[in-house]
Amino acid sequence: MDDVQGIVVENSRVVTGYYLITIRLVKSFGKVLPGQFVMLRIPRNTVFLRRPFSIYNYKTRLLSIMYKVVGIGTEALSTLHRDEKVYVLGPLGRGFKKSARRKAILIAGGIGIAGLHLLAKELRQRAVIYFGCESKKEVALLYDLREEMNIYVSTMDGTYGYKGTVVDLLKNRLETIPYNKMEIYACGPEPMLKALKNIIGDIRISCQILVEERMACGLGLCFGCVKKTMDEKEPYKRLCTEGPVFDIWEISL
Amino acid sequence: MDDVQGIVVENSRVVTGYYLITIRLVKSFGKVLPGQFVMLRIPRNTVFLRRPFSIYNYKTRLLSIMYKVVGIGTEALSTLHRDEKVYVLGPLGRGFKKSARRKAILIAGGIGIAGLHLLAKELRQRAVIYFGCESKKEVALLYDLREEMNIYVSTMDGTYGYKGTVVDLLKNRLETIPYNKMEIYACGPEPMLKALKNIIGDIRISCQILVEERMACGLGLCFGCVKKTMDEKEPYKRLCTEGPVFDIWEISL
Amino acid sequence: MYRRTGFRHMGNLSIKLLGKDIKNPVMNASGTLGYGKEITRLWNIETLGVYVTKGLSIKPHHGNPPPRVWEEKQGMINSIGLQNVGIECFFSEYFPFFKKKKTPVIVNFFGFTEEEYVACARMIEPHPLIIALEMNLSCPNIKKGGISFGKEAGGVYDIVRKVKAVTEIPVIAKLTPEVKDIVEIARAAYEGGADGFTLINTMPVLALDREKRLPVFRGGFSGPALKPIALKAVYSVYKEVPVPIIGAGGIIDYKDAIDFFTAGATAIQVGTATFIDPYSIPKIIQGIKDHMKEYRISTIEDITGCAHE
Amino acid sequence: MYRRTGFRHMGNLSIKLLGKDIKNPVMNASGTLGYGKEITRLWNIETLGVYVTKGLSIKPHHGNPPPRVWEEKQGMINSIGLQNVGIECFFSEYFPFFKKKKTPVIVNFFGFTEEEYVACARMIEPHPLIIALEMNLSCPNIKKGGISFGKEAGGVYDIVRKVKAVTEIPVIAKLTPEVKDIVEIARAAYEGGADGFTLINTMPVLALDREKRLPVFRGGFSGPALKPIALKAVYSVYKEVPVPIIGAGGIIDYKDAIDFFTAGATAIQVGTATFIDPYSIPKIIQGIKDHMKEYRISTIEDITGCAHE
Ligand SMILES: Cc1cc2nc3c(=O)[nH]c(=O)nc-3n(C[C@H](O)[C@H](O)[C@H](O)COP(=O)(O)OP(=O)(O)OC[C@H]3O[C@@H](n4cnc5c(N)ncnc54)[C@H](O)[C@@H]3O)c2cc1C
Ligand SMILES: Cc1cc2nc3c(=O)[nH]c(=O)nc-3n(C[C@H](O)[C@H](O)[C@H](O)COP(=O)(O)OP(=O)(O)OC[C@H]3O[C@@H](n4cnc5c(N)ncnc54)[C@H](O)[C@@H]3O)c2cc1C
Ligand SMILES: Cc1cc2nc3c(=O)[nH]c(=O)nc-3n(C[C@H](O)[C@H](O)[C@H](O)COP(=O)(O)O)c2cc1C
Ligand SMILES: Cc1cc2nc3c(=O)[nH]c(=O)nc-3n(C[C@H](O)[C@H](O)[C@H](O)COP(=O)(O)O)c2cc1C
Ligand code: FES
Ligand code: FES
Repeated sequence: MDDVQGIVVENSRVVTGYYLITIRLVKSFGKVLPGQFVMLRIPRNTVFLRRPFSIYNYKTRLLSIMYKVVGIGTEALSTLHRDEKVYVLGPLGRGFKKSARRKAILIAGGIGIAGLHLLAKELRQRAVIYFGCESKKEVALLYDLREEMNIYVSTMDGTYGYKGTVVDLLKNRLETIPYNKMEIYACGPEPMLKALKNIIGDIRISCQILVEERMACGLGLCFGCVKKTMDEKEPYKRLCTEGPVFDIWEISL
Repeated sequence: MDDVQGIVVENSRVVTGYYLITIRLVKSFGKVLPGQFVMLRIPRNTVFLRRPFSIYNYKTRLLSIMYKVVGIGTEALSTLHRDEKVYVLGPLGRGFKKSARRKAILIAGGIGIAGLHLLAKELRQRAVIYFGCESKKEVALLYDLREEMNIYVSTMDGTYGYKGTVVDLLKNRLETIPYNKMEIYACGPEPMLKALKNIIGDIRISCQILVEERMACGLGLCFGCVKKTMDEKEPYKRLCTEGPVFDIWEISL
Repeated sequence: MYRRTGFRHMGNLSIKLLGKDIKNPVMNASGTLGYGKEITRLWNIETLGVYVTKGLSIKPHHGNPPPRVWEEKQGMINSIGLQNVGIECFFSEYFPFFKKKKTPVIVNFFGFTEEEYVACARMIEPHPLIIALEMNLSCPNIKKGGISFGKEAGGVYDIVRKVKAVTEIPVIAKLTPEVKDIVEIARAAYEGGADGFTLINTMPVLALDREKRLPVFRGGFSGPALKPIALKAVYSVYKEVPVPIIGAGGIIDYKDAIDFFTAGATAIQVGTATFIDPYSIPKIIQGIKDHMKEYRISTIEDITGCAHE
Repeated sequence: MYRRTGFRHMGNLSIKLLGKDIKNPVMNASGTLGYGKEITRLWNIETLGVYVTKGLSIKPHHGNPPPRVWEEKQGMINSIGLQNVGIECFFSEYFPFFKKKKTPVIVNFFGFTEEEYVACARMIEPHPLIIALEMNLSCPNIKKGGISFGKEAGGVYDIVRKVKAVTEIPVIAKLTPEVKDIVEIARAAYEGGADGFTLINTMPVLALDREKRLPVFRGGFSGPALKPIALKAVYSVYKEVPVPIIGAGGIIDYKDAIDFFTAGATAIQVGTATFIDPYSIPKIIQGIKDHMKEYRISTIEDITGCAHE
């Protein structure tokens, strides 16, 4: 793991407010696990701290990140041109633990899909995606996954697929799912994860979630990125080192 | 006078350590006087305050500045590319006062030539330039003036022209100069201006100097840019509003 | 974070400050807008809610030798040394301009002894356009070994009380951040009779020159780097003293201004930002107005201190 | 600015600190390099002159709920809340690593009462690798209404004296910048027996969230914005107390480090910079070395405090 210089190859809009950036690293990352992230130093001194982003894709020194513009850092990121230099610290954190045989349900809320993309690419036909978003336009975030996998979509405004939250959609279909042979991987806003925890409360299904928190170092140095756990002995765990992937029962949502 | 947006048209090296930048302003400056300056906002957040630079040339919305790399701001400036945006506040300060008939001696030390260039272009054959620098390579700073005017050069290392300071060169030739019909305009490091003041101490010759000091606003707002004057009633005058051009006898050097 | 407001007109910028109606809550910070006229090459002085004078003293003051300004990351250090033309000259030469432009003025002043502060306050005649006297309490007290007046609660109480005794004009205490507990100082000033506060002045700091021009540069630190310290001062003092606070320190855009209002400021001052962008003040005024419309806020008062709720 | 040096070997980074030879003057700042092992994915722990522990307490401490970090311009605010595993666990689980790597350690510790500080100091056994105990005096004293220990000269004198009485390990006082006059506090600590100082800790500040996630975020401000304040503290204390000073606050590159040495620091600590560039510490060490060679400086001692001459 290293702080690697990279050159922007492409930085294009997926749909209003969402971008996909591809960076060519001057040095290989080595092995990358789905769910791992990088700390990106955004050039031009617009923001002080680095920003964490899931590894959307990684292949032979080509790293990509899918991101949503939510504040000054992601705003600045969206204006980077081809050939600009960035620094990428990674791969960081613990990724998803995959079992070799079981089938998987991937649940993504909005830009949460960025955290599951690499996993989806690896699991392929073994997985099905439940994707929830605000409106039809964000369905574009599914990108190359649309051709490759089984996907169920929900939108809050009903403009595409099921009308409602993705967890409601899953709940409606829960009977049809042989969950003893399945595991769940989820990434999305906290209310989504909370709702998910509620509906799977009764059934014994393994569920890993990728969570977010503000970070400073990404390396376990500052203890700035903790999540509240269910463990009274260790009520706060560092997301960047003990996470960002946790068992859903480990975290207090 | 306004804070005008500009687009970098060219930013090229004149000789190692010295650059000439040309900026196309989106709005006209109006009338510019030789000796006036601009406060340049250097993009990319590398430096906090604006930086003052003499107007090297100005014509129909094309502004140019010749600068020497001396610190972080000028260093950052030297890396600007074509088409980058800058903000230029100007034209600022009082320029040189020209008399209609008299002949002029322009004395420049190193990058001081940047402050006299516009004046030289206006005076043309009415002026002669004394230019001092470290070594032969900096003679390149004379640029387009070399073809147009009478120029005497001194270098400290003797690699070009007279060996020694430009003021020594002038002193040697002082008898040949009919100084009652002349006036002097000078720009350069303080030791040069001090030496100049010494040699012209006895003769009644009008001498205007362009001086430098650190600035914050360039607009007379902060009183940060003062020079010590000879006037006990007003011992500190603002360079950005009462200057940057002063009568040599007005300033305590 | 905002209180709900009714169906009143949104984006009304006017505020009530020390009994006067002021058209908007944005002022320049003392010492950062010259004597007023200089900026009119770029925008009208009437743009300001209130013009705050450069720090004035009984007699003209020459200030410090150059260099007087120093750059830091996201901030600057100044050692202007309080150069000014003196109160008399200000009122004969510069005040008429504000009268002509009907622009309210806060008169910032200082001294090096208690007596000098009192003498300054005496020299300033009440006038409908003079909103307040702003006491710069960061000055060194030469009778106390040069320690700044604003550092000891006892001294602050005394000096404010003495100034209050000689003037009918409201008195605003402008405090230094270099204190143990700014609330304690504010309370003392309030008990001494202060009608309001400006929080904060520059932070005393130091820089070294590796190039030797001046080995040690001492001065006051201002600009964005100061904002979190200033915001804390406003927030902490707001609940403890029942008089208006003017926020200052690192305000660079309208978002910073909104932060100061929600922390408890009735009005704000913009200093260093003007050096970076001379249109900062008009831009901040417009930005506040747009923000108020967007969030359906009818007056600044509606959001003042709302972070405390 | 530099004293002339003879023909000795240039660029010798080693320093003498509290009687020990330390191979270079660069340490991490407490709380910014985890428990030490985390960074070894990037560089060897032996790179450090001294490793400074995360703030430790008698018992494990859970810290504050998230969010714990906040971004400002050229700085950050943290409210980690002193999460740590406790002294016992540190010595059983983490200290052996430093022993193995022969890396000297400064043990940063804190308490919420005087008794807790004393108890901490008692728990820590002398060891050749333990250079000093670093008392974090920014902690709230819960018996005094939560006011930080480091604010009152009297309190500082008492607590340092009590800690000194129970340990043979040298004691370094780490001071908060939120004081009226840091020299006064430093003198009190020195009289209480402090063997050295770390200047400074974070500045207590506050930020507001316009997006409501947490309306008011309180914490300690660190990073480049703090540097001029820290430099002033080092410069001011240097002439007033005859013990070594470790400079900390906003050091981001070797140039900052040189500034601190010339102001009077014997060594420096790097905190927030590591979050921006995790190689800051090795880069600063190399930068100091190169600078010393370029300017023909043989030891750090030769330039320590030279800005005072
Ligand atoms: C492990 C991890 C992986 C992530 N992966 C992705 C990804 O693949 N794509 C993507 O678009 N985003 C991802 N994020 C979130 C991303 O880091 C934030 O959106 C980004 O840092 C915001 O920066 P900003 O400067 O634009 O926002 P700011 O201006 O700093 O803040 C804007 C808003 O975003 C919130 N915010 C800021 N930082 C974070 C954070 N670290 N986590 C959650 N909320 C935050 C703030 O509270 C605020 O409300 C990830 C976060 C983590 C921790
Ligand atoms: C009216 C005026 C006109 C000028 N015209 C030109 C010009 O045409 N071409 C040109 O190359 N330079 C000119 N200068 C000087 C130029 O402003 C400085 O070289 C520049 O600001 C340095 O910025 P920096 O960030 O590179 O240096 P910094 O890193 O800020 O400082 C590097 C060194 O330069 C010195 N310095 C910094 N600012 C100034 C300043 N304003 N005046 C003098 N010394 C300074 C510092 O003391 C330091 O030793 C002019 C200055 C003034 C006041
Ligand atoms: C160049 C300069 C001159 C100043 N002069 C004064 C002054 O005369 N009196 C005063 O009370 N404050 C003075 N100040 C402090 C400012 O009024 C203000 O309190 C401080 O700069 C913080 O605000 P800012 O960060 O917006 O600049 C001065 C500040 C600067 C930068
Ligand atoms: C995340 C974080 C945690 C910190 N924890 C401690 C601590 O436990 N004990 C302590 O004395 N100082 C602590 N500090 C303060 C630093 O040690 C240092 O004094 C301060 O950050 C200034 O240095 P910097 O600007 O280089 O970061 C912490 C700082 C940060 C940013
Ligand atoms: S971000 Fe610093 S410990 Fe996780
Ligand atoms: S630079 Fe501000 S008054 Fe001249």
